This record gives sequence, C-alpha cells and structure tokens, in this order.
Amino acid sequence: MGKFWSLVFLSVPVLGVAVFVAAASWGYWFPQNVSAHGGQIDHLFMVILWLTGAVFLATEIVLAVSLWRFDGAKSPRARFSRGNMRIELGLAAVVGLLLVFITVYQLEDWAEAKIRQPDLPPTVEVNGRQFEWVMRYPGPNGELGDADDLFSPGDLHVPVDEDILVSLVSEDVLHSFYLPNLRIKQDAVPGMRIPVWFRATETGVFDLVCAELCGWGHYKMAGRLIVESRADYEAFLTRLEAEQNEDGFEEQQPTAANTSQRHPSVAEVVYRRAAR
Amino acid sequence: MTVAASPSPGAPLVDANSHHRGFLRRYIFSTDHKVIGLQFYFSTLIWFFVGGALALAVRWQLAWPWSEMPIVGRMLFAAEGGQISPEFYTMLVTMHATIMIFFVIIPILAGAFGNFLIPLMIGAEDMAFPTLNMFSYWFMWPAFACMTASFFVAGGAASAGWTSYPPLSVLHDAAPGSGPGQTLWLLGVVFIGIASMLGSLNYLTTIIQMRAPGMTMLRLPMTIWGLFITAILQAFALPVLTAASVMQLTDRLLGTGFYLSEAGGQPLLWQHLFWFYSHPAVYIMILPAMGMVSDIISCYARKPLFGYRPMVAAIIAIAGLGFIVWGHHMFMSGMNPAMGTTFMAATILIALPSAVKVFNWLGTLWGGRIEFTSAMLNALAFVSMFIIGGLSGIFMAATTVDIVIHDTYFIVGHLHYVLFGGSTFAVFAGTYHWFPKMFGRQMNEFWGKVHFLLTFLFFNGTFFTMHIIGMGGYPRRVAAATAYAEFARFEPLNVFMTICALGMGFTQLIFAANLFGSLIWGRRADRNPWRANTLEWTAPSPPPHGNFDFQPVAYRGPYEYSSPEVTADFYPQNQPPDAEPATAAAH
Amino acid sequence: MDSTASAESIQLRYQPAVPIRNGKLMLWLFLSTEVMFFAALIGTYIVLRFGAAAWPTPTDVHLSEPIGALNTFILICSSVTIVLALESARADSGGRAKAYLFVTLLLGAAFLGIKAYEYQVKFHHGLHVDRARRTIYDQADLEYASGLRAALRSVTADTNADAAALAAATALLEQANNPDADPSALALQAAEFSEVPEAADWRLPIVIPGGHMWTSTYFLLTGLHALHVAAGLLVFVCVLPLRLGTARAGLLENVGLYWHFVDIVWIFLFPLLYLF
Amino acid sequence: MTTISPSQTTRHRRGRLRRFSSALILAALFVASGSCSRYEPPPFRLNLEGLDRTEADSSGTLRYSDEKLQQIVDATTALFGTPDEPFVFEETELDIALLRRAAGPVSSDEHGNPRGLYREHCAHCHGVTGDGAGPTALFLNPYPRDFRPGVFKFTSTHQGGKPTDEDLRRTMVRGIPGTAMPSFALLPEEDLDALIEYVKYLSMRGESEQLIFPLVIDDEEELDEDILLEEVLEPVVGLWQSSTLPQFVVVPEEPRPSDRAASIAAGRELFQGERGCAKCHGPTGLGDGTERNYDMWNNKKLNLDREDVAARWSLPLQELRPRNLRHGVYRGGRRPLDIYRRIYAGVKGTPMPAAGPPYGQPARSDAMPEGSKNLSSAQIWNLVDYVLSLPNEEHPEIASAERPAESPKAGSPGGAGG
Repeated sequence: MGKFWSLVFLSVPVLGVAVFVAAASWGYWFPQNVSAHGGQIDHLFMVILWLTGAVFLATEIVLAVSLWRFDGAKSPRARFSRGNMRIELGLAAVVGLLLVFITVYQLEDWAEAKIRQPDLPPTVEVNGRQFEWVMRYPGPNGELGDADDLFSPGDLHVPVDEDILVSLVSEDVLHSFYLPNLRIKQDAVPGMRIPVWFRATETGVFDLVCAELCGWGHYKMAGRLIVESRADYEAFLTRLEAEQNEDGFEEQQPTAANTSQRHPSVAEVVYRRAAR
Repeated sequence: MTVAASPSPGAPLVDANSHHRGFLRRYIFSTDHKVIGLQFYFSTLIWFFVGGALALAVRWQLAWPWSEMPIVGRMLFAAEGGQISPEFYTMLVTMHATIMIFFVIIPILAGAFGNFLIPLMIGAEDMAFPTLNMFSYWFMWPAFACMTASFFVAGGAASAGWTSYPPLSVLHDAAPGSGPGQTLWLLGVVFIGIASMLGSLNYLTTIIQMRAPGMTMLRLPMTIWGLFITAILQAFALPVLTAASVMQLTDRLLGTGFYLSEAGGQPLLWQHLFWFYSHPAVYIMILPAMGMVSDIISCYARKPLFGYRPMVAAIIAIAGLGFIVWGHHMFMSGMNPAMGTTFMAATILIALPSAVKVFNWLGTLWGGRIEFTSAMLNALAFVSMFIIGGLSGIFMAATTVDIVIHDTYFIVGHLHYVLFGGSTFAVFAGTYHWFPKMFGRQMNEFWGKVHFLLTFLFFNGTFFTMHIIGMGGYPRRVAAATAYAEFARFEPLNVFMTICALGMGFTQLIFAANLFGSLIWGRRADRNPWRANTLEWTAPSPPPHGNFDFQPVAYRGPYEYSSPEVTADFYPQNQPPDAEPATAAAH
Repeated sequence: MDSTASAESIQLRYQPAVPIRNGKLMLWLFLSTEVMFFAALIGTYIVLRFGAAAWPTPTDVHLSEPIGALNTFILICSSVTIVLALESARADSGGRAKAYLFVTLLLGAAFLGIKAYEYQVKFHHGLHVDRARRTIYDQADLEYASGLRAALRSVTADTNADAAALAAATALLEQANNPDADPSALALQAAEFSEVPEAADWRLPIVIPGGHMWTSTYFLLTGLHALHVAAGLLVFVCVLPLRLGTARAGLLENVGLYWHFVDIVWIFLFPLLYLF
Repeated sequence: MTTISPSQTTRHRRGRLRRFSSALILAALFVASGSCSRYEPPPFRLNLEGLDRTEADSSGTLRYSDEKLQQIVDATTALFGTPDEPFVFEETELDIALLRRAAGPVSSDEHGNPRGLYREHCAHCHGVTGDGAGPTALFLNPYPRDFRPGVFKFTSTHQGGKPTDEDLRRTMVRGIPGTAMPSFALLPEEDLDALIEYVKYLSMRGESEQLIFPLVIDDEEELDEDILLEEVLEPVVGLWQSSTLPQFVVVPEEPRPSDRAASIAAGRELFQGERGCAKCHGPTGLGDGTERNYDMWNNKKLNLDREDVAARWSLPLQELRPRNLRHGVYRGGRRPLDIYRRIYAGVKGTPMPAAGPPYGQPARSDAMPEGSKNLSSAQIWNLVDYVLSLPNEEHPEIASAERPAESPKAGSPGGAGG
C-alpha cells in the first residue's frame, strides 16, 4: 500500500504545478493590468511564486519519496536518529536568507504604493456608503469640498497616463476601495481620510469592487472605473457639470421632455461593456 | 535523572476514587478529565456538521447564484422561489467561520484532546482543579445557547463577518444580523472566553505542577508542548478579546462609542484588539495539531522525532512572534503603512520556525519504517497541506503582494489549508490514533482510509482552486460576483469547487458512521495497540477514573522508537532501563 | 467506561516545577490574565484619549480629586487590613483574622458607596453613556442647536413648570428656532439658564468637548473595576463564616492577592482618570 | 428526479458542465434526503395588507372567505398570469417578450440570454409579488417600494402621475442614494428594459387586484373577461398611459435664476416662512422639525397596536424621517431639475406636498394675490437654490454633521489605533 499512498501524496505537487500552468494558459490568471505600478506587484507575486513553488516541490517530493522508500512493509527497521543539528541550522539559514530577501526585495514597492504620497491636489474624493460609491470631483474652481463640486455615483472617471490622487472616505461602515486591474486596494474607514494614488496606462472600463464586508448588499456595491483620454475626461466633467446644473428649461417643447435625460456617455459605456 | 522521591507537595487530589457515582455525576457533570474531554469532543463534532452544512450552503450560492437551493431552499425561502437572500448569505459566511473557529477547532484541540491527553501523557491522575475543569466545559453551553438562539431572533444571526468589524457590527441598522443576533454573538464570545481561560489556567497549572516523577519539561511529548504553549497564548491573548468584546457590547447596548468615529471613537481600535487575540488564536488552532502530528508521525514511522529540541524551540518561537504580528491582517485597513513594514518583517520571520517544523517532520519520515494507518495518513496529509498553507502565507505577509490578494479567495484558500488541511486533518489523525484509548475499541481502518482518500482529494479540489481565483482578484464574502465583469470568467471554477465541497461534506458522513459504528462494533483494543512510547498507552484502555494502576515514572523522552538499546522497536517512557522491553508495559 | 477499576487507582506522586501550592500558582496565572484584560482597557483609554481632538478637564465633568483620593486611601487601607487578617490567620487567631477581614469588607463597601455617589453626581449632570439620556454635545454646532430645540420643546410642553422659568425657556426656544442663531451663544445662554434652580432638572444639553468619549471610557474603566471590587466583596462574604485558622491561611492569602490586584488597578486608574 | 430539470433550477454559462454537475449534486441530495420533492413555483401573494381576515357579518360569514379570495386570485391570474408564466392583454401595451425575460426562476435560455432577471436582482427586497416585502425588506429603512398601489415617489410627472419609463430607468441607473436601492447601471440595456417593463407589469397587476377586491367582496359579481377588461384593466392602464404623456411631465416655466445669491436668500425666506418647510425639515434644514411623519404605506398602521400590525401587515410600522438637507444626499436625484420636480409635484405617497398646481391649473404668477397655495416657478427655483446651498452654507458652527470638506491632510493616513 505504501506505493499507492506515496502516489496519492505525489499527486499534490504534480497536480499543484499542473493547475498553475493550466490556469495561466486558460486565462485564469491576474486581471489585466492597466496601471503603472501593477506590473511591479505582479512581478513580486511571481518572484514569491517561483521561490515558494521550488520549496513546495522539493518538500512535497521528499515527502512522497520517503513514503515510497520507507514503506514499513518492506523496510526492516527504522534508522535510529534523534536529529542533526547541522542540517537543521543549515536549512534554517537558507530559509532565513530567502525570507530576508523577500522582505527586503519588496520594501521599495510598498513605499511606492502606500507611503510616498505624490504631491498633488486630490483629483477626486471617493465616498463609500452602503451600498454605492459616490465620486466627488472639484468643480470649475478646482477646489474639492465646496459648493460647486460635481457628484458622480458609481462611475469613477480618470484621465489616462496621469498621476491620480484619490481621497478616500466612508460615510457609514468599513468599505474597501478595490481596483483589481490597477492593483489598488484600500479600506475606507469612517472618520478617516485616506489618500490612494495610481496612474492608469490604458483606456477602458474596469471594475470598482468593494472588498470589505459592508452589510447585506456588499455583493452589489459595484462601481466602474472609466479610464479615458484627457479630452474625454474634460468632456466628462463638462457634461457632469451641465447635467448637475440641468434645469430642464430648454426642454420646453413637451415632445422633447422624455428624451435624452440619460447621459450619452453612460449609454455608450453600457454598450461597450456589453460588447466585451 | 533520578526519580524524585519526595512526597507529592500538591494539595490532596480530588476524591478520585469516587467510583460509585450516579449517571449524572459520571457522564454529565463529571469532573473526570477524560469524560470532559469526550464531552468536548462530541459537542464539537455536532457543531462540525452544523458549520459544514453552512459552508455547503455558501458554496451552493457561489456556484449557482440566486438559484433555488435543494431541499432547504424550499423550506426557508419558499415565498421567494427558494433562492437564498443576500443577508442570509452574509449570515452563513459569518456563522460558518464563527462556529468552525470558536466551536470546533479551538475546543476540539484544546478542549477535547487537551483534556483527554494532558493528565494521561504527563502521568497525572486528573487535572489540578477537576471541578474548575468541569466548569470550563459547562461555560461553553451558554455560548452554544447564545449562538443557537441567535439563528432564531429577529434579523437572524450575526452577519458582520466572524471578525465582527465595527461600525458594521455596532450600528443596529447597518446589517440585519446587527440586531440581537450580533449581541448574542458577542455574549457567546465572552462565554467562550471564560471557558477557555478557565481551561487554559488549569492546563498550565497541571503541566507545571503535576508531571510524573522523571517527566522533565524536555521529556514531554510534543502534544503536551503544543497544548502548553497554546494555553499560554490563550491565557494572555484571550482577555484582550474579552475586553474588546465587552466594549463592543457596551457600544451596542449602553451607547458608548469606542468604535464609532462620530462619537470620537476609532473603528480601527477593534481591529487592533481583535487581531491581538485572533492572530495568536491562529496558533491556538494549529500548535496542538502540530504537537499531535509530531507524536503520530514519530510513532508510525517507528523513528525518533527528528530534532526534538528545535521542534520545541520552534513552537515557542511561533508563539512568541505570534504576539507581535497581528498587524498583518490590517495592511489595507488604513493603519499607518510604515507600521505595516514592521509587521511584515515580524510576520515573514514566523515562516522560519514553521519551516523548521516541516523539515523535521520530513526528517522523521526519512529512514523510518512507515506504517500506513488511517492516523498516519491523516498526519501526513497535515504535513503536506501545511506546506501549502504555510507557503501561501508568505504571499500575504509580503505587504506589496497583499494589496492584490487581501480579502480575496487567495486568503480563503490559505486559511482553509491551515485550518482544514492542517488542524482538521490533525483532528482526524488524533481521533484514529487515540480512539482505542478513549473507548477501548479500534476504529475501522478500511473506512478510515476511504474517508481519508476522499477527503484529501475533495479538499484539494475545493481549496487549491481558491488560490487561482484569488489571484484573479475574486473578492471574498461576496454573495455573487455577478455585478463584476472581471470575475464572470471564474464561474466554471466556482462550480467545480462547489462539487468538490459537496463531495467533501458528504464524505464526512463516512467519518461519523465509522466513529459511531466503531464505538459499538469496533474490535476491542488492548493497552498499547500502536506500540507507542508515551505514558497514556501504559494505562488501561479506556483508563479508569484516576487513570493509572501504578505510579508512572518517566525514564526517557517520548520518542525512543527503534532504539538500539532494546530489541523491540519501541521503548516506553516508563520502562525501567534494566527491564527487558516490550512485555513490561503492553499487556 | 469501566468505573470499578478506579478503586485500584493509587495516590500518585508528582514533580512540581515551582515550589508553591497549585492554588496559588493558578491565582497568579489568573491575575496575569486580569493584567492583560485591564491592559487592553487602559490601552484603549490611552489611545482614545490621545487620539481625541479635545478632552474635558476634571472640573468640566464634575470629577472631584479629593473624593478620588479618599477612595484611593480607603482601598490602600483595605489592602493593609487584609494583610493583617492573613497574619492573624497564620498566627492561628481566627477571631482577629475575621475582624480584620470584616474591616476590609467594610472598606471595600465604602469604596463602592463613594463610587456610587460619584456616579450619581455624573448622572445628575447629564453625563450618561446612554444615548437616550445623555445631554452632552461635543461642540456648539447645529446639531447642538437641534438637540437644544428638542429639549426646550419638551420643557415648554410641560404645563406644571414654574411660570417664570417657562417664560425663559420659551424665549430661549424662540431664539433657538432662529436659523441665524449662533450655536455658541445659544450654548452659553442655555448653560446660564440651567443654573436657574427651577430649570436645573430640565436637563438642557451642555457642551463638553470630548465629553462622549470621556463618559464612555470613565464608566467602562471604573465600572469594570467596581465589578472586580464587588466580586472581591462577594468572596469575603463567602470566606467570613469559615474558621480562619492556619489551615485557611492559604485561602486567605489567595483572596488577599486578588484584593491587592484590585487595589493596584485602582492605583493606575486614579491618576489616569483624575489627575492627568 | 424527473420533475426537476436542472436548467430550470440553475443558471449557467457552460451548459454541459453545469448540467452534468447539477445532475450529480441533485442525485446526491436526493439520495441523501431519500425523497423526491415537486417543484412548486412561488405564486403571486394575494394583497391582504391591512385586511382583518376575521371580519364577519352579523350571520357570522367571513367577509374575506377563502372562496372569495380564491376568486380574486383566479381573476388576477386570468389577467396577468403567474410569476413563472406572465401574461398580459394587448391593452396594457406591455411587451410580453420583455416580461418573459424578467420573470421566472433564475436561468438562461439556449442562447445564454439570462432569464428571471427580476428574481435575480429585485426579489430579495421587492418580493416576487412586488409587494416590497422580500426577505431583506424587514431590515431596510425605508422599506423597499411596494409596487402594487402604483405609487412611485420620484417621478417627473405631475401630482398623482405615474412614472414614465425614463423615470424608472433613471431610478435604476442612478439608484436611490441614501437608501438600499443600488444603481443597476452595469446591467445591459435590454435587461434594464425588461425590468422596467416588469415593474410596470407588477404595478398594474397590483392595482388591478385592488380593483377586483370590491367587485368580488362587495358586489359579489360573477366575473368574466369583459367585466375584468372594462372595470379593472381599462381604468388601471388608462391612468398609466394618460398620466405619462409628455405634457404631464413637469417642465419649469422659466430658467433657473442666474442671480444665485438673491435666489438663495428668497428661497430661505420661503423655507422659513410661507411654505412651512421648516415644520418638518427644521429651521436649519437638519430634518429635526416637530412633526412625526408616515408615508402612505405606513400611516394606515398608525392606530393599531403591534400585534394587529403584525397580524395584518407584512411589515411593522416605520416612521418617515424628513430629509436632513445638510447631508447633500438627494434621493430623487441631485439635478436642480430633479429637486424642482420634487418641490413642484411633491414626493408621491409621503407628506411632502406639491408646491406647484395640479395638471391643467395655472401656476401662480406674481400678479396673483398673496395667500394662494401654489408657488410660482420662480419661487420653486428659489427653494431649489436654497436647498442646494444648504450642505455648503456658510454658518458659524457647522461641523460634525457635515461631510468632511477640508482637503486631505498631507502625510500618512495613520494615527488611528496606534
């Protein structure tokens, strides 16, 4: 039976590696990266994956080989040994070095992602509330937090290839501002104003996910990140301003009253998304 | 070391020879550590199936969102076409975790195996405070009652996650389960805290003061070391959770505002206090399992444990570091990111003692004479799965990588590899291994192996896949990711995982059948059916009240298998050096 | 389980690691868990207090240092008397031990009585944790004005009230209803108004910066400490009827250790809450 | 086993895998349960809100006997079908193809088009019947809308008007801020169309049911199709169609004043004084006025004790809180036009009154004498401007009540908790 069980345990490393290889080729992999720093995080993930993968393979194979070789049914008597301090210390030293390497290797990226805040005025305030994201853009005067601010629930528009500073707040409970395609995640905490920064490198429509359990409607606290060119972004702000100030007066002709209340860009985006 | 000849300085033990007690005193309000251990075992077994059923409901929803659940769907949600409601889903997630952690893993390891094994393995008659021990079990019942009742109150059971993060858990109108359900949840946690604290103080006193002559600390089996360090962790970390829970209770009931920013409090404060307990709790849930697995592997490999002292040192190091790494659960929480760096360094350091343990288990196997019993297979599965669980932990310890995998299914996969792949396999192993001592009968080996093989395969099918969707960013605790275009591609994997999970769930019925069947029809076991060294195997099976029919004395460490000094391949701890082996202890 | 075998079980010998009684060891371990418990609470207090934008001075919240000092003194005295009780028990003079223990009990009860009086004072000034009953506001803002309006409305609806005070309340309400009223001025007037004897029971809201957090922490820390004192008193009551000879010295020592611990916790709490 | 085909119970993208797996699981479950249960689709729930089922005449005959209630169910089913099989008469002008997409259990057809959209997205809160009493409803404040009375809070139409398709679409796309109603902007256009159609369907169905009640209970008529069409469907559908005609849409008669400051000042006068807004919304707009308010879905429960409410209604009494206008959360939309319409036509079903005239009557002009109830278009614009200015009003001591307005502090976000 020893051989059978050895193979059962050998299936763990074999299938484990196979699953990762297959996942990569079937597209079950990272979300498409559209941020300037995301590649670095993916790279780090892969570095750790290769290192841990090697350890994983080595240990699991040693386990399976031991089961194959030292099956009680055929080996006469176990080798009496209480251990070997030299091997122990040697392995510990190797592992320790690997761990120190991992720690040090990613310090820089952490600082880049969370500590070194770029010196910009905030592009947008993102406010989490049960169960939606409300974006607040500075109005024509460029200042966030006054009367002419523009609100856009659900859709976060940002210009492409520019440093964006998001000012993250929460109104009720904890939420988490999660942009899978930008490798961004940050909890929104009531009573705190947390800066988040990134630079998107491709235009498109991406998911804005809430990643912190925020109540029964957590699953539908979805938003959209819309990365667009500077011109489109400005146009969006202009449209937002126009829409926000819409007084309906020019729609005097009754026949026109029912049309074009929705913003063309929303429709466009919906179609673009449906087509994907 | 010579046997200490001094008379016992301990206070006179309880009237251990109380052999004519009524049924109630013997089996219900018993002060006998073995009966209490078994009480813990069977209570937690019931909760294991309750928690498992909740998990299956979670999986059903994830694979086929909002579709009719078979059988229960029609019972619970008839008016809505049998589909689960979203608040019910968050409740399922919360209560699955709560039950599995607080009512299954912790009490089965510390409560059941701890109670049963500590006095037997160190050669004591009973715990230091048997009555207190009884109370530590009966304080679980108010907790059981609170959690059970919470399913039936308005709004249902707690649904703010097992981490119970405020403000969601404090604001009454933030979530359906944040009504009486959440209050009952907190009360339950406080009661569990009292029960665990009483238990761990008892364990500590017993292990420090009541070891048999010759049983020095460095002759203790690893199981005892695991339980000893666990008890220390519980004694020092649990009061913090109790204090935090009391504050959350007053926030909810009396109107204080410790965790509410609008009242001047800090939502993150709870996270700090909670993880100050709950990170050590992660080790509370794995250290006893590591100890048991060490004993079991050494026994069935018929070979001394490779590097006993490093193993002890590793356990102590894990526990010590365990107190200063809680912040790694909070990298994305808004905590000062510079602190994240500190916590990361400490966290990554913890991988070192864990690696030492894995190498030593492999070292123990290498050159052994391995017997493939059900207990051994489950212990080997522990090692194999703990490797995966430990290595995947490195990803989230690295702060930068944690940005993408925090709160995704990668975490869910990781924690199940540690808690199911680790602790639960160790519980299976422990059950197969000590069943003869507990009940005087053997468990059925064939069904034990069938159960193992199916569990092992289905387990990996369920949880390995979670790493993949976690890498894809799939968020956890989300009732249906249908709102997100990015995650639609993982739907086939979700279906696959659910099928495996259902298979795994039903496989556990084999275990239950084997357990109860063997209680009745199992082959009678003699004192030492596995030819093991530790002291519990020298007592009768099952041991009577008072445990030993002779004075146990430890002459050597617990792992002298295949010693060249004796002809038999085991050398019991209590066998005097000059006696001829094999027959003295096992008869 | 085979219970007949237990008749054969024997008195076992052990090898304790520390030369003290199991009960005492257990108590020390228990106290260390209690240390962690209070450490968490006091840590919370420190974090919240130093994270707070404002914190009231003792006079703001009607905290009397002399009374606190008196309570500290009483608790220290009780620690002395319980030591004396232990000494008497060791000398096998049970009567004296009993007397000292009784004095300790009285001192403990006096501590709780004074504490109750202090609570009474706080409650009288509207310093509740209970949202429904507390009348504290962190700042004189529109929310405060809103609370004042609500309180005054219920006052003016009360027909039994003194006519002069009622007129004053009505005037104040009129002022509060003015949307241009300055809440700070309102707060000052309301405070003056509360000093009028007839109006003292009307519980108009008061402004105490940081008041909510202060009541939360104060009642939590002193309340849980008082619970520990009460538990100690309960133990005294259970121990008093016993014969307190040498045989019970161990028990008395354990009780005393616990009492000293309770005392020490207060010695930390007193300066934290009353002096700093 | 044969009664449940997997495709009925589950939704899938990869047909083969799913069919195989569900069959496997169902088989396992049936083996486990040892019994075979029949699939019974959930019915539409009869609207018994507020009825006292024990009410009887002098002879002891129950007013709402089971037979009569069954007649009502049958009649409504004849007009509208069941949740799984919707049916509509042509007169309703509803698109049956869209309704079929929205109705039924969650699944998808052979081309992978989703079905049962309503049960997937809406039924948790609004219930299969559209009665606003889904499993989640109890925990929400405000309660989800009960579609059956046919009253919708936020419409662009005059007093008493139904919502236009555009109104419903806007509510679905934008969500209702400050409530549990989320945005469904991510749904494809055709799904939104199906859901809008289905909401109208549920609403017409509920209203028709209400009209059938007196026919059966009081008139004891033998119902046939002609009676149903004439006395039930026609009035219901007629109101829907007529009140959503373009000319019923509220359109400002003059543009928003360009002198914002003067307008705000004028609006403030109106708010504090003549219009009595402060009575509910409070003198400073904090929503702390003196009155307790209930909407039309709740005020019938007012004078009953709790047991009665529990026996007769699906949800307990819920108080309506006037909006705190300083929060800057506008449920019906934050455009000036939206707020104009809220003030002009009121919030339907709530004590918030209409300030403008009902359809067909002239709006008040400045030439009209004081004391006239209605506000002129300019006055409404003044109120709109004042309301919009409140969240950012310069006030000496506006503090914690407001959303944090200062720009983020430089440096790290840390500090809390250590």
